[in-house]
Amino acid sequence: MSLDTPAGPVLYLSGVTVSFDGFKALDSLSLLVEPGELRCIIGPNGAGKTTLMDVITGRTRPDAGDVHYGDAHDLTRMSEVEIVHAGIGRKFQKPTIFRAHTVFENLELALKMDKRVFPTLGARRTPEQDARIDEVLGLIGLRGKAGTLADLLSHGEKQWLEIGMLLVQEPGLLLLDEPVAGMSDEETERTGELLESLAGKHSLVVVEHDMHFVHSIARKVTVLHEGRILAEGPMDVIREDPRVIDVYLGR
Amino acid sequence: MRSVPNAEGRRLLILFVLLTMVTARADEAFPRGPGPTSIAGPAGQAPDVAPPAPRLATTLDAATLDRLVDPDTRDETIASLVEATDVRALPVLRALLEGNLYRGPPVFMEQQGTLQDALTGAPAQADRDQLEQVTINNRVRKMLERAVAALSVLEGPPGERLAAARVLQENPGPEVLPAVQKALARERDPQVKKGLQATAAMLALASADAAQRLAAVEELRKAHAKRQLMQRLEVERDPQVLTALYDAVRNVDLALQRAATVGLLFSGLSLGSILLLAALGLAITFGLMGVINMAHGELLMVGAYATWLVQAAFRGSRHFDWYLLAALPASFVAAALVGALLEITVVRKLYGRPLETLLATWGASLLIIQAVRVAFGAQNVEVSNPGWMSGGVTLLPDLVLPWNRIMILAFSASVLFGVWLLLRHTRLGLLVRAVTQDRQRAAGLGVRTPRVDLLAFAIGSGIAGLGGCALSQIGNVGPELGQGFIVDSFMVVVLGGVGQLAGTTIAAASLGVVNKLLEPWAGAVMAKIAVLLFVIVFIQRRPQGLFALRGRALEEG
Amino acid sequence: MNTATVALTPPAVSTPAPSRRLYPQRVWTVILAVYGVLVIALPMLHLAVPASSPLHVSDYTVTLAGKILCYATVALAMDLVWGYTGILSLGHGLFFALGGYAMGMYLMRAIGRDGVYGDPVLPDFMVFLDWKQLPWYWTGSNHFLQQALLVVLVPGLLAFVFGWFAFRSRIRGVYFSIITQALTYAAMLLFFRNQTGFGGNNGFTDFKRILGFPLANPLTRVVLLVLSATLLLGALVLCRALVLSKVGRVLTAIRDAEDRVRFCGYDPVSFKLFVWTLSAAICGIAGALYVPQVGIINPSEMSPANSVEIAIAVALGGRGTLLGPILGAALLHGAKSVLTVAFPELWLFVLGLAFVVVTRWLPRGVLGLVYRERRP
Amino acid sequence: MNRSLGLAALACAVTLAAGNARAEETIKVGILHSLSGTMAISETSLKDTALMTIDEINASGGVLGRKLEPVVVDPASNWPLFAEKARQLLTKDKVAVVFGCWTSVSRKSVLPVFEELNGLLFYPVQYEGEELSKNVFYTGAAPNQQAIPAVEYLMSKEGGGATRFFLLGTDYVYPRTTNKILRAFLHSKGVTDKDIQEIYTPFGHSDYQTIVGQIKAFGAGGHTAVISTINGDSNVPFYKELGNQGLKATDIPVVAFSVGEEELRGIDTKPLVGHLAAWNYFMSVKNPANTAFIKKWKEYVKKNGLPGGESRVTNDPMEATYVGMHMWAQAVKKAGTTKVDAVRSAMSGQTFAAPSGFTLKMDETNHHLWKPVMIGEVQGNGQFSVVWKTGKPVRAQPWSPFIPGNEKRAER
Repeated sequence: MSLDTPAGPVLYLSGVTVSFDGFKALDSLSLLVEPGELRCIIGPNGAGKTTLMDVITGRTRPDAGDVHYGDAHDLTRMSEVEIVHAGIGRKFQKPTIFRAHTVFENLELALKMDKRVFPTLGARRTPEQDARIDEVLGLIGLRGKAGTLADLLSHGEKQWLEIGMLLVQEPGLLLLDEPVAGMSDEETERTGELLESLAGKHSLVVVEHDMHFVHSIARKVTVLHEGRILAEGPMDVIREDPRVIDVYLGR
Repeated sequence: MRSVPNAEGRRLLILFVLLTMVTARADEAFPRGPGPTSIAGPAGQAPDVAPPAPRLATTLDAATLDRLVDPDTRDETIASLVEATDVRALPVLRALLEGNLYRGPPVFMEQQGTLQDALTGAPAQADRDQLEQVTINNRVRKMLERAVAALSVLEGPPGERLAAARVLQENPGPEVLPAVQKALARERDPQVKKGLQATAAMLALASADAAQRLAAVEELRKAHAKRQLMQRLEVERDPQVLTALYDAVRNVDLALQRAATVGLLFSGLSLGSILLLAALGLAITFGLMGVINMAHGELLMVGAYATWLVQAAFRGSRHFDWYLLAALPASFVAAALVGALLEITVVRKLYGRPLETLLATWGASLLIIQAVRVAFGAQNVEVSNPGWMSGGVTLLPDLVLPWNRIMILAFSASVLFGVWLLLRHTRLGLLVRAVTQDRQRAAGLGVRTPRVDLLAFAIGSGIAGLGGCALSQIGNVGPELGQGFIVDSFMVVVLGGVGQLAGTTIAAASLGVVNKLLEPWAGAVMAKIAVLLFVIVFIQRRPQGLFALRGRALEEG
Repeated sequence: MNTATVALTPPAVSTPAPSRRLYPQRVWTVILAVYGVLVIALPMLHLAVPASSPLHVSDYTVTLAGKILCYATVALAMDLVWGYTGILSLGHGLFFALGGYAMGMYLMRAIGRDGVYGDPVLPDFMVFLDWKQLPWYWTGSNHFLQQALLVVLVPGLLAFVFGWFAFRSRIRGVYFSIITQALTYAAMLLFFRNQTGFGGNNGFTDFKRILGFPLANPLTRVVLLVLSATLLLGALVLCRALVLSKVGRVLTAIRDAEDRVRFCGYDPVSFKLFVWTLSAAICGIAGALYVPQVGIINPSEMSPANSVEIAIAVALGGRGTLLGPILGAALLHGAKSVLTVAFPELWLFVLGLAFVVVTRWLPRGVLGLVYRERRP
Repeated sequence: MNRSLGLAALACAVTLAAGNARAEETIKVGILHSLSGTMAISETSLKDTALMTIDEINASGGVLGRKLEPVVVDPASNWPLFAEKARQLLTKDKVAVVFGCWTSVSRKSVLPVFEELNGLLFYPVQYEGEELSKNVFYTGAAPNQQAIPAVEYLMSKEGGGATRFFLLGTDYVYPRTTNKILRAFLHSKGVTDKDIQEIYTPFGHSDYQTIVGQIKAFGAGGHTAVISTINGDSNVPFYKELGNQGLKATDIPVVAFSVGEEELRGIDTKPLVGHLAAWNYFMSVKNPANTAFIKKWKEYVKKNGLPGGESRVTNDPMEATYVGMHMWAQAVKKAGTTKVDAVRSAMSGQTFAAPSGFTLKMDETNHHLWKPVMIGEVQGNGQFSVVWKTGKPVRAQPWSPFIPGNEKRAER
């Protein structure tokens, strides 16, 4: 449970604009994410989904607009690492894990702790941390594979491991970019359950193409189009929205 | 000889003008040389307007020839032959100038490899080992060039007559005046006449008549002949002429400055064009395909050696001047083959492992270097510029743009254009770009990626070969040729932005110019260091290079 | 049960803490055996056994061994940044040379009046360049301790500054390699200049003594050899401990997925900077021991070719193994010494071929053939 | 590491084996010239000359009834390797003498080794002087045997009476020292600093556009000569630029101290006719000794199928190697042993009728050869025609009197 998510929105974007060489990836976009909410963001390619993630995680600086995490953190002024420590975790589209390390070590490296060079040199694991790792191993169902090289995991397992690496950081907000891409139906289902179980404890923002999946988990959906918010609301409402159908669902 | 204080200046002038007539025993007290060969008129007065003593005028005969080949009497003999304006002496003088004259008796001279009697011109037989060549030194060579020119204004086609007149302007001497006057009198061709008049005017720089001197100054100013003006400045007394001289010198200096700046820019661009040629191949192999080919320099070297071999094949043929045209395809093919071999044996297995490629190709470069060394020797081999590429165009007396550099500029431009066409407007180019941008998808679309890789790499290497062919025209051709370029060419490609032809071009040009602009005041070494540091810092600022578009940061694995 | 097993088993397999054995017993025995031969057997055979005896080890062998040990140390330091952190430096020769120059400055001053011009203060090359006094950066160079400090500081500092800029602007992979190459190349040109004040092309030579001990003396030579061997052993232990520590795992993680490391909350820049600077410092020390043994340091040590050779040595032995690069350096330079005599005309073929073959068919290097460590 | 030891051992094994083989009946001669790397360009032909001379000496019965056995190693233009190889030749192969080195830095690198092990090195290249080791015999020219006569010639009437000098060199010790000596010499002749310009370029510098421009500008002052100490490899681009920018020898002559027949092989010399070089030997000099020397060389090249074939030439350092080796052989004969100290004392005063057409003498005290000085003008065929030469060999001054502090320096 993250500490710095008091009442009021966890994530607050307003008038965020990002343009690359003239082309506007985000166009005065505003977005609110409530504590514990599970928000899905959908939209066609180039709608600006990944750019949105980049802005939140500090990888891309917006040309204009505010980005706040809780009310303590102005994300536009923070480095990527600082943002992580503030409690925002991000999972990439392509599973990125440390293939030369075991599952256990992957989680251990992700553990929430002082991560500067010299503290790391002398770092020892506390029993609490071992317990935490074990708990997450359970959550992502990899307990049996703690000692396996991450490289040898299946695609789905890698996705879960990555999510697990976010969880051990005890983030307040999780950004998940296509978490079920390339998963079998069964894996997809389990992922859905995992995410729903996380919602409430953490706030989640899920970018997804798989409408079926989105429908299965979504409460509130935001539709991005050409860097602007086209529609926002419960999945059922969104599905009926003609503009949405026009630009997205229709195809 | 000491550097000359002013008092002795006028002596020096005369000495300079008369150098040719003064025998080895010349006595400083008589600046006009020893009596018999001297010319009437007091020092400082214009020896060149005073008619030379007729008794001196010698025509070509056996005795003259003997005096001509005897070092002690050679100088005066040459001078007197010129004053006699005896054009029959021309072949002999030329032979002497070109080292084709042999001490007899009788005196022989060599014309197109056949010996003949220097006097009669009749073919002669002699044991070459016994023949002693008449050697000359720079001083005599200068005098002979003047002499030959002086006689050439009298005959031969107009072009040559004019050229001869020009030579006399840069290399004046009193003894040539009769020849010039004689030529002026009979010259019909208006252009040549103008040239001769200018020459005559310049020769009058030391004349007693201030008006003539003014005219001379004017002519010299037009010809930017700073050296002669300066020398006159040391001895001139007449205030009017003096001011004219000062103006002229200032005027010339301005012109020379302009020339210098233009020259600087040119040399910058020229260096840039060379960098470009060295880097273009790399722009494909590294820039597009991402192969760090440490043997790139050696591909340049292979191209250069191919050029040398072609040249060797052309030796002696009358088409020799055009060997380069044959060398171009040869160097391209040679380098392309080596490149292809490299791709098949090494690079192919290492795609996607750039750092391993780097090491393997480095090893390959060692192999190539040593192979060449064993095959052709460690020494440099001679690649001579064809006639149409040696020498240069004189824009101003102090600004000569060498032909080989102009050609290379043009050549690199055309190669660049060719590469652009290839990549943008051919099916192969399309495939190459497709494969290099998204290997899997291209393969998915049924592109035979290995073949495309091979072709692309071979072509990149071939272009490096072309570069080597060009490099052979300005520098060494030796086994180590490539080593000198590897760092530079990588700099260019990286600075330009990987996969950006335009970037590569601009990077090359700017590196060249910057380097050249720095060189005069920073010195060659510091200029190069500065450029390297500049590149390093620049890449810090723009890791993508000059031309890469700022794009959404992609996920790196 | 389950919880327990998970919590306990992984450390056993995957994370031997640095405090525990760095290597299995048998590996240790090999390492210590070699070390013993180098610091006991060789010196004995050199000093005690008369030159006439076939057992005698000549000073040539001693200096050669010492030289190779220095190269091996550099290769080790290189493996730390390349093998484990995935940063290929083509400029490590520069750090090596800088350490060498720092030591060389002291050795030049230590010549004292025995130089050709017998100037008590100025080294010979300054005398004939008509320099009247030492340039400021030579002040105190006659103090061994100061120079010994510079041996570490100069390369370290340069590496730190350069790395700070490069890593911060996220230059990686090939780009980094190429600008490191440019850096060492620029440095080489700079040191070639006589005006720079480091002896230009001739560099430093004609050393007489170190700390008062004559260099042309078997005992001094042996001491230097022992020092080199000890340095290598020390560096090996240090690096091994580092790569087995959690920092080591972070480094490997950076190599495999730098972004994930960043989104785990580590700042890759500082970790890279740490290992990069450490590696440079080790190179500096190696260079400092190298110079008195070969008796010359000059700018050609900074030539790009030398730096590439370091990388080659690492690849040859097998990168990411620490022991491999040591082996690689030994093979590479040992081969050089043998082949340049055995086949003066052809040895480059052998060498070049070796590089191609190794990188092409032995991705794990020579060590990969004999000894296989599970990770990384 | 353990491998390293194995290799070191192997190294010993190999070299020892080579060493012991027929060690009794042969005298070992070390040849220490770079066969790879940047200096291979110049040094390989010296290696060949040395081997040729050894064949010649062996053909005439060897020395002390024993054949000479060459030990060729490749220091690969790598200065530390030079020192290592020198040590190896002296301690492992136990060679009686070493012929080698080209660059000053390589000589400086091996010098301590030769002095420590009391070996004998014959150094065949013209150099900057300022050195005198009892373990080295210098068969190349000292500055006063090359540079100063050349400048005197340029200042003479025949040489064009130069009054302004452009000193151009590669930035290393030989050019710097030579130019320093020349500047002092020019001062002594009344030439002021404003009439001297000194410019250096880095090693392997290949773009001389700017420099040639500067030369022209400087030359506008009249009576200018360029004194080039540009290092071998940079000469081709320099002269090509010179030729193409139309800088004629009759206007501004360039006299070079490092350009010989070998370097000119890389250039089309027609535009360069009249530029000068100062050496102690030219291939073009006509005398029986030289004719024989060239003939031997051509035969050797053909017999061993050396690259270049017919186009191979002889040059000054080759002659110096040839002379040096013969003198050493004579000294050994005189001393009746190959012991270094004996040979050293036997060397002093040795004479040899050299291809240069003079009988050269090894100075009794200073380990340098007495050499004639010749000035040659470049011909269209890549050869030089001698336009001036000293009447008799000149004694070397390794410590130039033009360098302050040297005058009182005692020669060992």
